[in-house]
Amino acid sequence: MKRKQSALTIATVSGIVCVAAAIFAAIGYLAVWLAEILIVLAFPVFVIALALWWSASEGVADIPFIGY
Amino acid sequence: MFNLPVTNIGGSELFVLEFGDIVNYFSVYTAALFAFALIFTALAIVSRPEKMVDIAFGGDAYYTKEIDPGLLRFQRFMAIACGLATLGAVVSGDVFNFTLFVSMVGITNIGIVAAYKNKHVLNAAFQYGIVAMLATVPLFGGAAIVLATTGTLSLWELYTAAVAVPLIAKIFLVLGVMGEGMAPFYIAKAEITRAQGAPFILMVHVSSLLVFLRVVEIVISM
Amino acid sequence: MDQVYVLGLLVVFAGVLIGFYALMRERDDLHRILLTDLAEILALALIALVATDLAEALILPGLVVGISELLAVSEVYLAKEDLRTPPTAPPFRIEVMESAPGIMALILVAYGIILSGFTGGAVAAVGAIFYFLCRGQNEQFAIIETVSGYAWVFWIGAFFIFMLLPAYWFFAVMIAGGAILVKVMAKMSLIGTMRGGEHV
Amino acid sequence: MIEYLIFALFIGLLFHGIHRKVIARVQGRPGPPIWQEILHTLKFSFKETWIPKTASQTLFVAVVLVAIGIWSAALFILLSGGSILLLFGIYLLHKIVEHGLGLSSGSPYGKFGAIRSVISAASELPLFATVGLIYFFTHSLMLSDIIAYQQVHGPLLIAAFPAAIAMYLVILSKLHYSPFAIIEAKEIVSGNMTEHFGIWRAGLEVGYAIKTYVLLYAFVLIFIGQLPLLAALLLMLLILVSLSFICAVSPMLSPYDTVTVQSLVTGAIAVYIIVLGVILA
Repeated sequence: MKRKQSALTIATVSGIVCVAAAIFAAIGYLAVWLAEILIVLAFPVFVIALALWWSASEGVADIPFIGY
Repeated sequence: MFNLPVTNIGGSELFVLEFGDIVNYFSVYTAALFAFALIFTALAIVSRPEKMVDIAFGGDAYYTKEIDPGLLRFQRFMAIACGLATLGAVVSGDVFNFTLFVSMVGITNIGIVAAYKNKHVLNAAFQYGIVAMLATVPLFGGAAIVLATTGTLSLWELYTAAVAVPLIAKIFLVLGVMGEGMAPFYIAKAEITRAQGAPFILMVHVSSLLVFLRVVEIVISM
Repeated sequence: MDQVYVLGLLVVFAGVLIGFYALMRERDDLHRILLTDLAEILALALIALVATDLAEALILPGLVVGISELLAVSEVYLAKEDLRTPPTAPPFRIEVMESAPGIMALILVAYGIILSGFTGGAVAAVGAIFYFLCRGQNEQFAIIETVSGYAWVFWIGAFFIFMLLPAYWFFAVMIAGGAILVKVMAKMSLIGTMRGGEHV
Repeated sequence: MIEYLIFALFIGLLFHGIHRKVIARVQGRPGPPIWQEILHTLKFSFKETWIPKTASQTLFVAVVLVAIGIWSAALFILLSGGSILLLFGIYLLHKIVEHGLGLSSGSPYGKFGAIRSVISAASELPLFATVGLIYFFTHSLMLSDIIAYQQVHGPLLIAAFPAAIAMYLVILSKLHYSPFAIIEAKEIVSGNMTEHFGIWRAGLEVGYAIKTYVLLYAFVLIFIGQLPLLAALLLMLLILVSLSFICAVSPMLSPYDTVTVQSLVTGAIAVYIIVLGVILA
């Protein structure tokens, strides 16, 4: 449960970094090359953390049927 | 204070790092190479080596190999040294410094591979070492010819159109780097990849690739 | 000058060709190491042909790199051929080696201190080597290493005085001279002992 | 910026799906739906995942991040008209990723894949020849300059035709199911990707999708020039379909044949460069 939480946090933060960098660069607040570097750094983290978040188990797992 | 005369190869110059008369520069290109080298050096520092699994052919048995931790420590040390040499080589603004760093890459590469007690790997490391040693002839020779014909080793001078670097010097430099790092002819290195310690073996390839990329930039710009 | 350079270049290239051809023909690994070392000298010759002060300064790093590569390859060769044998007992026993070392070493070290600097270090080191050669070097390793390390720190410290407080240059010269004396002496007295002993 | 990256990711995955579909149709099979690879990636990302106990854990994960990162960077280089030498560098770094994938797990199959990847290093030589030949014509390696050159002198596809073939070969050798894809051949399970399952495989698929998009787009930019996005996409699709045809009808080469073919092409281009240089000089 804790891992799911931290994966979600990382995914959110890196996702926000990606989107914010893109928006700021589009408005002109941020140099384009800086935004590109930020996205290159944050995007892989975002992809992996997102996947880690939604594949992490939700607390108590099912007990599989193991036969009689 | 300095401005690279050539910006259409590796992008414009970002900033210059001076240590006395040893000047390193970061253009878009060299900064990117520097970042790549930094990433893989950091990986060699922080990651633990893998345990190699072998399968016994003809059956279901598999076993992990026992490896002496002392050798792994040596390998890690060499990999880090190799990373540092690569960092120096990719940003150097001086042909001779570049060749020195490249030959240091060659030495550390031999060291990384030699820390493995396997006849085939040691044999490959030995042959590779001989080639790396021979490669210093064209490497230093190239730098020396550059110095003799142009009177300078500084890349700022050499990149200007007024300074003509003889073709033979360029060929020598490329040959030298190829011999030191084997890039891009790693087929000669296939046997070396058998050695354990993935993060460190990786450094062998990273360093040779990056110095090769750098020499391509230098030779085209000159 | 120009013609000499071209002529020299031709000679070196001929040497390179001969060397590489010999390497291609050679089958014995030990001989190949030796031949590569010979071929590497040609790289130094290429630098030397430039014949300026800068070239002279460039030969030293070239030489260092060449030697360290040679060392690395030789180590690989030793490991490859399983040639590591334990060191044997001292090869000779001479009576004078029991009695003379003390006084000889004292004289040499004292003279070295009077000379000071690099040369003094070398002279003093000969005294120290002579002493350890005769009396064995079992315990002294750690001490020598420590002394050498401190001497190095003093040497570097003296350079900082040069850079930061140039007014005190004479003081710095004295520190640097003394430190390099001790350091060269300490390092040279370790010659020949690297592979022996149990504390290596 | 990020929207373009995600667009490239989905188009790349779609291209992978189309690639499989075309191969299947050429071989007389129905094949999966074209969005199969997108579903595939999602499916992998939902799977339970762990890191093998024998693996070098940091490297095992870091390599996946590097794979996504470098190809995102390559996409931005294309967009900002950067140096194609840097693109070449990233392509070489992809090789390191392949080594890292194979070696980090400690699995013997992964290691075989990594060693094959070392052997097939010759796949970089054609790209190097491409860079050399393009510099010969444009005297610049900045993508913006190359595009500008083509607006004046017409597409490089005609002038530098051998370079185009070389780059075509480069793209071919990195595609799935290609005759040069010896590193993921089925006789060594999945080669260097054998131990990267679940989330890690999803991450790799993401990286590879961007890679396919970048390589195809780079081909269009370098050899044909700047086109409207839709036209460029259509052209990329055409190139991809032609590649799929080759993949569908050719068997996988043996490792040494791969090297031979790639080296021969490089040699041919080197001869072309020398001949051009002699004629013009």
